[in-house]
Amino acid sequence: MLDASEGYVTEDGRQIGGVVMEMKNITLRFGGVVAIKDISFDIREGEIRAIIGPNGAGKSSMLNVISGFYIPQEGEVFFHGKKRPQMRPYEVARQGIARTFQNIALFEGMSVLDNVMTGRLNHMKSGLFSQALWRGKAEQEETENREIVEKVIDFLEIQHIRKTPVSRLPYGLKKRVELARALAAEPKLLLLDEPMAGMNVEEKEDMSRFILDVNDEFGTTIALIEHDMGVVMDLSDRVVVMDYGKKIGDGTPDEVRTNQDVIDAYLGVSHD
Amino acid sequence: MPDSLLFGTEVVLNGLMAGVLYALVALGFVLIYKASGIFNYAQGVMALFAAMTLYGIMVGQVPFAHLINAIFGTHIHHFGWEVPAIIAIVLTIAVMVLFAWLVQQYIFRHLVGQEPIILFMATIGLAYFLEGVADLMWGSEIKALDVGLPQGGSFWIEENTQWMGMGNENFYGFFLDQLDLIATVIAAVLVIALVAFSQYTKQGRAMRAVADDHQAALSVGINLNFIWVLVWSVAGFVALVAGIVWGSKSGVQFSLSLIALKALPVLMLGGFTSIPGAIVGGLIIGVGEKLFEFAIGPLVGGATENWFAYVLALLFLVFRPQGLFGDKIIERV
Amino acid sequence: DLVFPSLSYRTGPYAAGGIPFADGYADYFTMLNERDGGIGGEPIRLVECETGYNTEKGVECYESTKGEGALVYQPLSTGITYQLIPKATADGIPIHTMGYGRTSAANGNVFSNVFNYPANYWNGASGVVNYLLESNGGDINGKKIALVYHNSAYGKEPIRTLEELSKKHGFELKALPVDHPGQEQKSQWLQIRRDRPDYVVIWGWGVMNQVAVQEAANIRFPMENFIGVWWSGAEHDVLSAGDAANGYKAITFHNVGSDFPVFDDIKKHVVDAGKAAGAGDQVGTVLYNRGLYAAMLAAEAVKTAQDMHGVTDITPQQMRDGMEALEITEEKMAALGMPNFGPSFKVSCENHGGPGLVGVNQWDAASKTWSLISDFKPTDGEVIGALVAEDSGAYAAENKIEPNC
Amino acid sequence: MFYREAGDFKISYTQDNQTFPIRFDRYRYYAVMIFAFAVVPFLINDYWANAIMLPFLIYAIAAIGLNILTGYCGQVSLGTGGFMAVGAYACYKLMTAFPDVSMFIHVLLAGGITALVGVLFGLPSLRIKGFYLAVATLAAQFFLVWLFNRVPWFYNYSASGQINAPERDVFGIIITGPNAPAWATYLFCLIFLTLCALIARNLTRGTVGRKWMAIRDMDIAAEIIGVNPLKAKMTAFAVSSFFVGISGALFFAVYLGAVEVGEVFGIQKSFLVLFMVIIGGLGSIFGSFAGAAFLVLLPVVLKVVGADMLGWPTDIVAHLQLVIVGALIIVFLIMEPHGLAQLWRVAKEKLRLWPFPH
Amino acid sequence: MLDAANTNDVGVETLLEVNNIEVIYNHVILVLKGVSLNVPKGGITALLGGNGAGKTTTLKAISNLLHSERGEVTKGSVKYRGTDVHDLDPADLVRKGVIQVMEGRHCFEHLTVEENLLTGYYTRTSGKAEMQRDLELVYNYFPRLKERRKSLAGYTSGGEQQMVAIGRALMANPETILLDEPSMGLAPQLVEEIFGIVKDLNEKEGVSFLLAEQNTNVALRFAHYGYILESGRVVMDGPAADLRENPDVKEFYLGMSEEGRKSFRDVRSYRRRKRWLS
Ligand SMILES: Nc1ncnc2c1ncn2[C@@H]1O[C@H](COP(=O)(O)OP(=O)(O)OP(=O)(O)O)[C@@H](O)[C@H]1O
Ligand SMILES: Nc1ncnc2c1ncn2[C@@H]1O[C@H](COP(=O)(O)OP(=O)(O)OP(=O)(O)O)[C@@H](O)[C@H]1O
Ligand SMILES: CC(C)C[C@H](N)C(=O)O
Ligand SMILES: [Mg+2]
Ligand SMILES: [Mg+2]
Repeated sequence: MLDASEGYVTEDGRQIGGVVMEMKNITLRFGGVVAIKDISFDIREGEIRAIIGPNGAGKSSMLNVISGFYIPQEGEVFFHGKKRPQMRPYEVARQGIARTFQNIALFEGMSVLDNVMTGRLNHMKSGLFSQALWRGKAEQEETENREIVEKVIDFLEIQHIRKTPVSRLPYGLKKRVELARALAAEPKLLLLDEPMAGMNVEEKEDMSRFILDVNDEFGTTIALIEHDMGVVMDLSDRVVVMDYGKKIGDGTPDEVRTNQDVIDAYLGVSHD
Repeated sequence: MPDSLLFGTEVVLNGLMAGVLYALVALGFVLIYKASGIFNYAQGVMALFAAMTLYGIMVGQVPFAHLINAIFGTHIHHFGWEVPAIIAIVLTIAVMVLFAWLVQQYIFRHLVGQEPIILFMATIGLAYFLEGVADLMWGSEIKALDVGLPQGGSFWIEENTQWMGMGNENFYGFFLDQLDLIATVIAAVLVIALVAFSQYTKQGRAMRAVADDHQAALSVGINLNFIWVLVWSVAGFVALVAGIVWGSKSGVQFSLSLIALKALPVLMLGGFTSIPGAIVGGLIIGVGEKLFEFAIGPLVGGATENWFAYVLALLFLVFRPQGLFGDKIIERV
Repeated sequence: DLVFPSLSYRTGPYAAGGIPFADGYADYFTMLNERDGGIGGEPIRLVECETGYNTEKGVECYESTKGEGALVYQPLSTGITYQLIPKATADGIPIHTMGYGRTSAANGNVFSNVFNYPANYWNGASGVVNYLLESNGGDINGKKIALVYHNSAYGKEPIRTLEELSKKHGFELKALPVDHPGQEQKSQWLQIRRDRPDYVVIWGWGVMNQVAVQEAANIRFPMENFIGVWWSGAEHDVLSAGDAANGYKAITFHNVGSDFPVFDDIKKHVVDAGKAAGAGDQVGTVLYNRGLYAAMLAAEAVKTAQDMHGVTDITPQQMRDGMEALEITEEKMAALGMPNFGPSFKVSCENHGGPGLVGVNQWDAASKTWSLISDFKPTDGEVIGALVAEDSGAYAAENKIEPNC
Repeated sequence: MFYREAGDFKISYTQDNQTFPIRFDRYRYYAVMIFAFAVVPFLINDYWANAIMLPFLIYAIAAIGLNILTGYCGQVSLGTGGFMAVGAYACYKLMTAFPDVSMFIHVLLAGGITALVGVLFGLPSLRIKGFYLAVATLAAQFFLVWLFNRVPWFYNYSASGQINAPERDVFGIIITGPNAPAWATYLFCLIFLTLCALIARNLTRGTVGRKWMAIRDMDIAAEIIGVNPLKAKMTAFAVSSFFVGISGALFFAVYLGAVEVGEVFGIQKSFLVLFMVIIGGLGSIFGSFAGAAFLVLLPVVLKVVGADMLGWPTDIVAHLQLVIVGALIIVFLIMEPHGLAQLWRVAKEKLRLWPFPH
Repeated sequence: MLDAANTNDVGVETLLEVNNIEVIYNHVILVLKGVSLNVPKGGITALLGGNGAGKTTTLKAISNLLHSERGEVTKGSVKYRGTDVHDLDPADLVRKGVIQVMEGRHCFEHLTVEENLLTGYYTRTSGKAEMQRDLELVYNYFPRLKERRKSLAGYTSGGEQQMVAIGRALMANPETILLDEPSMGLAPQLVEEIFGIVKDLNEKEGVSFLLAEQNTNVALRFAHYGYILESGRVVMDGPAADLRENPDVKEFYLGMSEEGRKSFRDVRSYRRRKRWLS
């Protein structure tokens, strides 16, 4: 099922497409620390791909490699089948890859609305002059994009804090705003770094719902790092397991759950 | 040796000395920055204030005499006694400690956890305030400060280096200012002491912790007030040293506070957080600007020192954004 | 009443020079008020305004005082002077920039409201050269002269004159700029030490002076061959260098010391009466005397104006006329208790610059006094005249000014 | 209570995007504009124009400029004085080279030239950050001042190196030189300030502004979500310098009339404008106005009270002035670190809730 | 509301007593609207509640860290061992034995991992040997930290930083620890481990804990007593065992329904459900 090159069908019947992003033999070092050691895996169109592993395993670093923030010493990244040349992170973002961060990276000095609007930067093209005068294209574009953003805001139920400066928000809402910002970009590939850390079950349920809906409604491909095994096992289609920078497992949640290496390194006891 | 080489050497030597003088001022900045992330704009004014206080105590001036006279119509100026330099220095140190305590008690205690730019702004307010107080307290006329440091070129060095000219008539031996030589010794002692303090003591470690995260420092029980009074006192002492050295050169008056501007490129080059950086930065800047003025200055009309120091520092920064020895700028997401 | 604004600076980097001047300027007027009840019976009102040597504050001071009927401005700053020249001219108020400001304002034909008698910078530059000629038996061909100057409009003023004069007398000129504030002059003085010029001339102000004297002493440059402009020749400029400064010279256009009868009056009516503008400790210093001198010239101009127009409460316009008709004679000065305090001269419509006589002072470190070692002597009118004509002509053309006389 | 927004509904996003979405604010704004444009010119005299209004208007432009760079884009700059000098000298060269062209054009062009220079000196900001950048911009400050002092071409070879503004006009109304009427200079500067404020407002509420703020708040994250840091920073430098250049040109040509570069555009100027921005409030256009007004007015007020009303010696007043300004800065920061603008915002919030405390 | 002290089944003595406190941020934002709670000596007390309920604020109010965030306790009192600690310096409170592990790690980025840990020792005066011993103890708890001891804390991974923050607090040898979301961002087995450590310290050393947690499941498993906070008010409290059995808590905080744990996939509606207060 997994190696069908044209994709596969999930248990709940979603059609998963071809490979969107492929990491080949990635190695990343920081001085003496080897954060990622010769890892390869792929992400397929429309799937929810989880990356798990103990703390310091290199998961966040892997996302950073995907977004172009870290440049691996070895290995190649293929996007839509083409080898990706070295790119600045903002160029990667323009290709339709959006993400959230483990240590919330919102723009603290701006309102929620403005934060989410920044997600649409790559869809807005009006020039400096038109904006300076606020006539014609600039104004129209602002309104159009505002509508899209408002949809996202509605979707994530953060209307009531639209105009609040994000610095005043509690942690959990910040995470949601961050997701909103990423969604506003209408990405093809969405990278989520521990989106549910610091949430209680109810909030995790909400968040899961959002993620699933995004995946369902827009067909967005999602890569997800998460420590809550319940969430990972329930949501993801395939899971990569990392430990000390190495890949120790890759497969469906069920395969991974029963993988002895994974149990030893990460799960401790087998989770259900 | 050919003239240009001899003179070039002399320029380099004097550049090193000038660098030490800059470093003396820069040290004060580094200390406070390291301990609190505060870019202390008032450091120059502190040097001025310390030197004025020292002078005032030495000659027995009545503080705020002018103000008192204006309000009460009296005519007091001096107590009529003089205080020996050593005792005056000790008293001035006490004043600087008191100053440190006041600054902490009335300003920075209330600004814990604010962004760097806000803290910077507060030091600007402090600079204004202190400048006004210093003038009100001791008057704004020039004061000739003499704590007994020797001045003028060193004959000894001059005579003993004359042979290097190998009969060159134009060469009179190297010129080195005695005051600068003394400043070098003082600076070396200060740097060694301060490095030892910050790197190897508990208070030093606490100081660096505070600089990183005020809240977290509080949460592990570091007494911010104490740390800050401590560093501001030390910075006040460093300011006094700088004030004495510079004040002996040019008299104690307002412009003394502007020496801070000479310290900034030094800081930038050495790194805001590094004590040895202040010295190394000072030396590089001192030599660099003097050499440039010597070699290129005449071609472009001179007076290049002010900007060249900054441009030099800028060039270094492009390659090392945190300065030569500054703490790494941590970029993670 | 007669309103004299005093745009003084008792704070900031140049306070050390600003204080004594402002004290002298104020004390003289206070003395007139106390002793004579003003000038011609009209009381004097001195309006002091702090500029901090800062042009913007200078503008504020000008605007806030001009409405009070200010008779004449004496801003003690070349920067502020440049600022005020067009404004005051438009407002019909005279400016007196004694030994500073825009040199070419000596041409009254162009600068109707600006006066810089009794001497200006170019007189100063020429005075220095004349003095050197004199002490070298009239020949300074091939001598090397270094000019250490404040890198500003003020410091650049003498350069052109000195260049002209170097062509004429065959000396070699080397100009070394020092940036504000002038705390660091190592490079300049090392260069002087290398070049060994025969003379060093300094055009400084503020801390730059002290440092220069100190550095000159450090490299053991012979003080006799070190000459300052009149703004580099006050007590505080040399005191901090101690004995090493002995023999340093500076040019001047007025006398020094407190050996004049007028000081008795000042002491009696002002200092002892507790009415001194400052702490009263500046009386008789070089810059105090200069302020005093400026006040005296202003008061005399008022008297002239009062005589001309037959009113005591004169207007700024009348003050201007008075200044233009001012005549200072030996007798007048003697009567004021200031015999031989300055040169005698006469202002005219064309010449607002006075006679341009320059004397030389020398510092005696032991007694801590300045003393006049060369009398007030004329300067090179030929060279200066041409330069004045050229510069003022350019200004007139640029601003479309019709000849005034 | 006193400050209402209830009942003020917005039915479109365009409305919600207005500069003053609350009706009360909007009316107040119109009232201020009418007063400034239609009433003040009839009241103003030389003193008010030259000692208070002109410096206020011009500093407000500079403060808006610097606020864009520092408050919105987070790049602390101490080169403002140098950039103002560029504006002033550009204006001077243009005025003397093309005497018949309208002053309006000259000032705009001076702003444009400054924008170019600003971009050039902004380049290091790609690598250098925070206070390091602040100090690095001093290189621009000192170098530019040195350059204008050194190269006689810039000051048309005048003997002293000073530049003087000759008489120039706009539509026949004299704007520069000693004969310019107070109301004309005032209006001229006011027009520029209004334009600058509007442009700044438009830019900061749109994409460009959001890019700047993103860079300010977290540059790495901004880059990862798609902001090109080079472009964002350079536009900030350009726009900021454009405003600063305009203010420099006005400062020289309209306000002072004669300028000596080291004195007028020295480092003190850079600091002064920065103080205005911080005291007023980083990242707030209103704050730029407030900061400029505060630092222009306060010394004048203190002087009037101390020297003119109480008759104290000027030096004591000047020293006390330093003490008071310094103390006020500190007190303000302790009360409200985010400047007068934030103080104003909190006041509004309190008014809205009045008479209830929360 | 119930008087918590009465229902307390673990401790005899009440260490920390929070009495009806009100907290306002920025002079206008009222966040805590009268919160009271007790931490008994030797107990583990959990503070639960959703995002923005005010858990962090409560902890900061206790440890006096609000000041630097422009927050203010405007009403009520905080007592430690019967004495008012309301206007004590945070440092003095640490000396009294109360230390807080802040939410979001807050490591000293430019200090190495080891130096970070040593700052925790700041208030103690018992000499180098003991310091070394305690350091080893912490390394025993978190072997990962030992490997990274020489790295700058700023470069370590999220979980490693969390370990540093907890280890640092342990170095102060506290009597009471205020733990703000210790499990956030930690791998499951590490969460277990950390709670194991908490339990260990509690049982062996008698350290008392006040624990703000989102992870209700684990928290209630280890705590003795729990408070549930909603929008700045305590809406429910009781012994942990009782809370675990409460059907509302079960549904909203433990994600369990009658049939046991639901799959996250099966949660169909994410509209906000019933709240006690709002
Ligand atoms: N910029 C960097 N410089 C040095 N070391 C780094 C850097 N970024 C990451 N590391 C190291 O690489 C390792 C992997 O870090 P990473 O953040 O990817 O872990 P992680 O799997 O996301 O862990 P966690 O679950 O705790 O977030 C860690 O040991 C970390 O210290
Ligand atoms: N510095 C602040 N300024 C203004 N409001 C704040 C500030 N800090 C927190 N708040 C507000 O206080 C409320 C409580 O926040 P708090 O951080 O205490 O919640 P929490 O229960 O810890 O939530 P989480 O589980 O998400 O951390 C939130 O609504 C938040 O918006
Ligand atoms: C006026 C004098 C005191 C000299 C001063 N430096 C000036 O500006 O010209
Ligand atoms: Mg991670
Ligand atoms: Mg919290």
